[in-house]
Amino acid sequence: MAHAEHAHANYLEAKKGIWSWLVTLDHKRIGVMYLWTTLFFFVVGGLFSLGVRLELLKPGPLFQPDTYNKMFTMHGAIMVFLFIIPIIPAALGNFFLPIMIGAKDVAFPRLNLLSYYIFLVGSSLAVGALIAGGVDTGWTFYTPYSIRSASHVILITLGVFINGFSGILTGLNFMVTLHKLKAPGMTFFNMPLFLWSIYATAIIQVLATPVVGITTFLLILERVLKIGIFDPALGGDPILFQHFFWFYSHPAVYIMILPGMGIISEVVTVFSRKHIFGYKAVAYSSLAIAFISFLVWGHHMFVSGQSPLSNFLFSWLTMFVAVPTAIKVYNWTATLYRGSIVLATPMLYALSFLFMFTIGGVTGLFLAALSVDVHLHDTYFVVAHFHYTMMGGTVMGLLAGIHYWWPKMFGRMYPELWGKISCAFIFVGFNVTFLSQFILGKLGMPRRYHDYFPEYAGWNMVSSIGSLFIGIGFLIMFIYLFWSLKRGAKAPANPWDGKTLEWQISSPPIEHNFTKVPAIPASPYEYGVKG
Amino acid sequence: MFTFFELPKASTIAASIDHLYDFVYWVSFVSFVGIVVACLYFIFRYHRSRSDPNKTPYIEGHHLSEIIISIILFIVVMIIFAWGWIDYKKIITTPLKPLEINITGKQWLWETEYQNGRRLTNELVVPLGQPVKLVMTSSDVLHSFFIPNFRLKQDVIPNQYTFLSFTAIKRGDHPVFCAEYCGTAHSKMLATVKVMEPVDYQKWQQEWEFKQRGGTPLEEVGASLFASKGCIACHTATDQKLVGPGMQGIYDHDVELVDGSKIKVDENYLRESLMEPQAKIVKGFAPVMPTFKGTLTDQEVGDLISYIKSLEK
Amino acid sequence: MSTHVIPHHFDNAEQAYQSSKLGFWLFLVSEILLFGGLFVAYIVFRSLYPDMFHEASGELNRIMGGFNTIVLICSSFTMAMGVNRVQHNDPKKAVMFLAITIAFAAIFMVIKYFEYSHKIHLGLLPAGFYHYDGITHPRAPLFFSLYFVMTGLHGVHVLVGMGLITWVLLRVKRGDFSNQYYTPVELVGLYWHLVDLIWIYLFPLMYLIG
Amino acid sequence: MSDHKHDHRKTYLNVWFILMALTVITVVAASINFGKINLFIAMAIASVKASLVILYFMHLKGDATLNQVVFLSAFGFLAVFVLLTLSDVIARPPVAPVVVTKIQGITGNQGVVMARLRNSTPEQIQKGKAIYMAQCATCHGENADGLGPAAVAFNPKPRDFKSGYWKLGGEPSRVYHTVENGMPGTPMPAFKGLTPEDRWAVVHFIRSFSPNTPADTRATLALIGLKPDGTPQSVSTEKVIPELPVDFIIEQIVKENP
Repeated sequence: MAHAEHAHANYLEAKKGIWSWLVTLDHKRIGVMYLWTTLFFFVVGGLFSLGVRLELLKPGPLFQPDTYNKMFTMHGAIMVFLFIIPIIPAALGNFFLPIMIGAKDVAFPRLNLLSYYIFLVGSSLAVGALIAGGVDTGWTFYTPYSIRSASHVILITLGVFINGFSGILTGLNFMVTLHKLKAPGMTFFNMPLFLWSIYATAIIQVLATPVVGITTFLLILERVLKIGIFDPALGGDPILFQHFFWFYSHPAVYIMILPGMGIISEVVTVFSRKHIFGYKAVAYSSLAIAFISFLVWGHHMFVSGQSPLSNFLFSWLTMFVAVPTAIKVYNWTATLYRGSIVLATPMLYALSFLFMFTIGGVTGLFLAALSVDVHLHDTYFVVAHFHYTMMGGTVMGLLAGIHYWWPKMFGRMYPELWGKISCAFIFVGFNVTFLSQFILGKLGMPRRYHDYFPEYAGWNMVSSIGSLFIGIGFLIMFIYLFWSLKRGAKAPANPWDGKTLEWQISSPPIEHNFTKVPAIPASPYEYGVKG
Repeated sequence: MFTFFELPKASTIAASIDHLYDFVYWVSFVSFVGIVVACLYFIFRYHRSRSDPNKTPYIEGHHLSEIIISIILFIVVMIIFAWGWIDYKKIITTPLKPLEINITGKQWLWETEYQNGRRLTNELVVPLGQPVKLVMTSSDVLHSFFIPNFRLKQDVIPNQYTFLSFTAIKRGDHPVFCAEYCGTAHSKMLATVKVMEPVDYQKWQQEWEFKQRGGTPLEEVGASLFASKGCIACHTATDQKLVGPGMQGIYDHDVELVDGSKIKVDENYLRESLMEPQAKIVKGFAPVMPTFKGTLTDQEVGDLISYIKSLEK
Repeated sequence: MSTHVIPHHFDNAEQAYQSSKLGFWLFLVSEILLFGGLFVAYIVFRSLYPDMFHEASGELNRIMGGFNTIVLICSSFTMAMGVNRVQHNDPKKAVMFLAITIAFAAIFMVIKYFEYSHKIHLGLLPAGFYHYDGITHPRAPLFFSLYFVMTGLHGVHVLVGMGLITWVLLRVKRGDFSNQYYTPVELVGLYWHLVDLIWIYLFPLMYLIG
Repeated sequence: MSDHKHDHRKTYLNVWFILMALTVITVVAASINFGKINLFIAMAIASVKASLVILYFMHLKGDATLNQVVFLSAFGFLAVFVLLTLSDVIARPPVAPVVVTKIQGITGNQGVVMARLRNSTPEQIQKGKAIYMAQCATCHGENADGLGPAAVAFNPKPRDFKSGYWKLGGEPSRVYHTVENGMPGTPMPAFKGLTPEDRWAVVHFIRSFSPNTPADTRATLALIGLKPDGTPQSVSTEKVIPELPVDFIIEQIVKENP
């Protein structure tokens, strides 16, 4: 059967030339294009974060206050809207969803390409805002400052508005593919858990992203037509803007974390050669998280002047999110039990995900408790919390996914030793950077401060040094990944002995994924001796 | 200002917020250590070199343990929620008769305004141990009045009023930050809460009021009020009786009332006679004195009383 | 009658049809959430300033609004008939119905043009540019901000709808569709009914207050 | 194309007719004032019309259950958005600002204070320095050159006192007036909180930097209530009018001893 696959050239060599990439309808090529675009934005956002940490290395101004404000705003906006929301669903999801359910492509290939170009247009507007002089309102664009600010708010909000539609169409595409294009024999309960988390993410994308669309649309109208519904000077209510913004942005943080969780379910099972512990529990908790994520946005606004009744409801509802998250973490840990564990780089990233995401999750409890949040809101405790969940969670999941699927995507193995070294740098650097920020937050250092009291100098220096290590770690990673594209070892079809469908085909896969209808395994994690 | 890990507990609510913080800290620490130790043990015990990859058991899950974990966790988070709500209720319930102060946040400075019209920039002076209620607004964009040593913050919104009440329990200066991003000098928008002994606070206010009145002592103001408010129509500044008793020497002496009981003429009696003159009538006088409630402000009543006190024998 | 070729990754026509329907219903969900945001703003401001809404909505012309509702309902009806005719291999009638739908939509936009120009002339503009002293309530400009944003966005969707129906009409004329393949027509029909659905709620909330 | 055997045109016609009727009803119902429930009637009728359009025109009736669940879930999430936002908007506690009662000094001798403090003295400058550092340095800079830490963000830039340029005039009383009332339209606030002594001290401290310090004129002295020769207005002996109704007293006296 192997030589038949050689007759079909793999998706990278099937068609040559830039034009074949720009108008491709192949979900794998679109996935790869998304991957490089979003990783580019990750580098841009990362440089801004180094700039922010450089400023905070020592008390006393280094950059002008305005430059610093623009740096942390662009760091936030680029990382959120251009990197962490699209990358796992659009890059890895696009590439592997059709293969994992035994389909030839996503339901609407042309719509898939259109989403990529919408994403490009939106992102170029955001980068345009950056080049034109940056935005200094913070990635949350709170009114009335975002209405008064002289920086390029309209450009970036227009970019976010257009990007939103790329998210909606991708989510829509994935939901239809999952419902309608599963290979015969593949059902919702024997498909990989990565697809369950992509499904839950797609639900949130379709239901929440339109609201950020209308929020940014109204903010643009606020600046252009002065409609005044968010502008207190014209009688509007700035807290209403916060409701609009966070109704999207909290589900958006679950758009970020759920795919990361999906990858962890895949990597942990393969590298401990164990069936996942509690398939249904993990699957349903993805859906539960997706649903609860719509009920809790008010915990961002406990001290914003929101009514005590709202604070009561939102604090109470936020506590519910802890349960499905805890089940997932418990099940991943239980999967390791009596397994046969290999500590390859994907597994190292998955375990550091477990380590860091648990810290991220539990620190959420501090911020969900009303009285403690009155002290900790808008301090560095919050910054540390969401970096632990977003970077400790989603980015660790992403790196696990990239290393796990690198052989399948590009037919080349990454260098294992360098993988471990960069993972060590990132792990150590990350914890040094952000554990110290928890303490800064507890001591009351507010967010978005370009200068601080001398008492905070010690921990800030520790944090800045840590951020250097993260930078080095990522530098090493990018170097060896690019190196492996050309000179990495040739990758076998199934380097990790995975049981899911993508390991049944060649690496890199042929253009139409399968030469014949694939044999569907009884469960995606067929490991271990029964009985 | 503070040790490496701990902020001073400078308000009544600070201690209970720290207690909940510690409770959540230890709950998180236990669950975090549990998971990390489990992972490390599993990695060590079941490493590939020690366990055959083809002989791992086919475990599909264990619903009971998941349910137990969920229930335990749900109870713990509900405790955290309830505790947080109870303390939050304390934070937002306005204390009885607080010292009310207006705060206005404007781009990059805080203005405080006391009830006697005294205005300070980037400074808030409050008496120790007495409840204070800040009524806050902003004149341009969102700000947030954040006092880390009190563990309290409250956003400040243009065209709307929000409030923040506290009782300071530690003397000295406590820094105030702006915690809601408000533009270029957001990190320069600092103020200090100066907590003084109540006696010092009174003196600090009275000195200012004294100067604000252009340097005339209270008695003089009382004298001018005594004349301008028409007391001289029935009372004299000497001990000579007119329609009402003479004011000289009346302070701190016993008088006999119509119903025969004897009381001492102290500040409360004087204040009460101004507000409800009919309540206690001295023997030998007609109940003709009109009430001054509404025409005299508290300030003026205080001035009049200090004038009467100054009319010693 | 060019026969429609089923895209390679679908197994059969029914799967392609059902996928398109599900995909489009999901798109309609995102449209509802988009307009839902505006309705939330409306509900919030109406609960904050109820009497202002009574006073300000008096300025709107009920006859024009009512007529517009009738126009949109008729256009929804003719659209449904047009889709039905395509499904029963009757392109001539289908083209007629679709043409009528476009005509109704055009009437709707013309009436909207008159309403808008009348308000702009009076000065009933969004808050920043509002210069009309007929209403005493200080927050009245907010009503007209909401009015212009909601009916404006709805108007844009009507224009997009007109474009889509024209595109589908031309393809029906060219004979692209038959009772075997009519998905685009049905999807454009769904879109048009959604636009009418939103106006069904917009009309009473804006025009029929108090 | 399974479910298109029977003909829908009849149902479309009926649905169209009901929709037209409902529109007329809702317009009529709105013109009658039922008070509070007018809104609910309008919404009920609109929902009936909407569900007719959804079920029959959009064929959600008889469509795949998945499509039905998907479409109706949109309204569920929208309801969550509405209800939780309303839980904030309708339950916000009303907060009123604190009523401030200004202390009125006896105006009479205000002029005396003004006259006394108008000419600069060394200890006034010394006192002014401390007040300047606390209140003014953040914008005007420690060495009065207009380059304080917050100055970066302002345009127009805070005044550089060493430049000798005075926008509203450099006479002592003029500067006093500017400090007291601020410069509307610029970030310079009105420092009303300072007592007259403190304000005069700051004025003299500021002017000690400036090369151009013109003397007071008739106009500037009038600004702070002084006569052209710098002496205070005549000490006001406002007439003392007893506010008690005099006839009331007389009537009481008469009644007591007829």
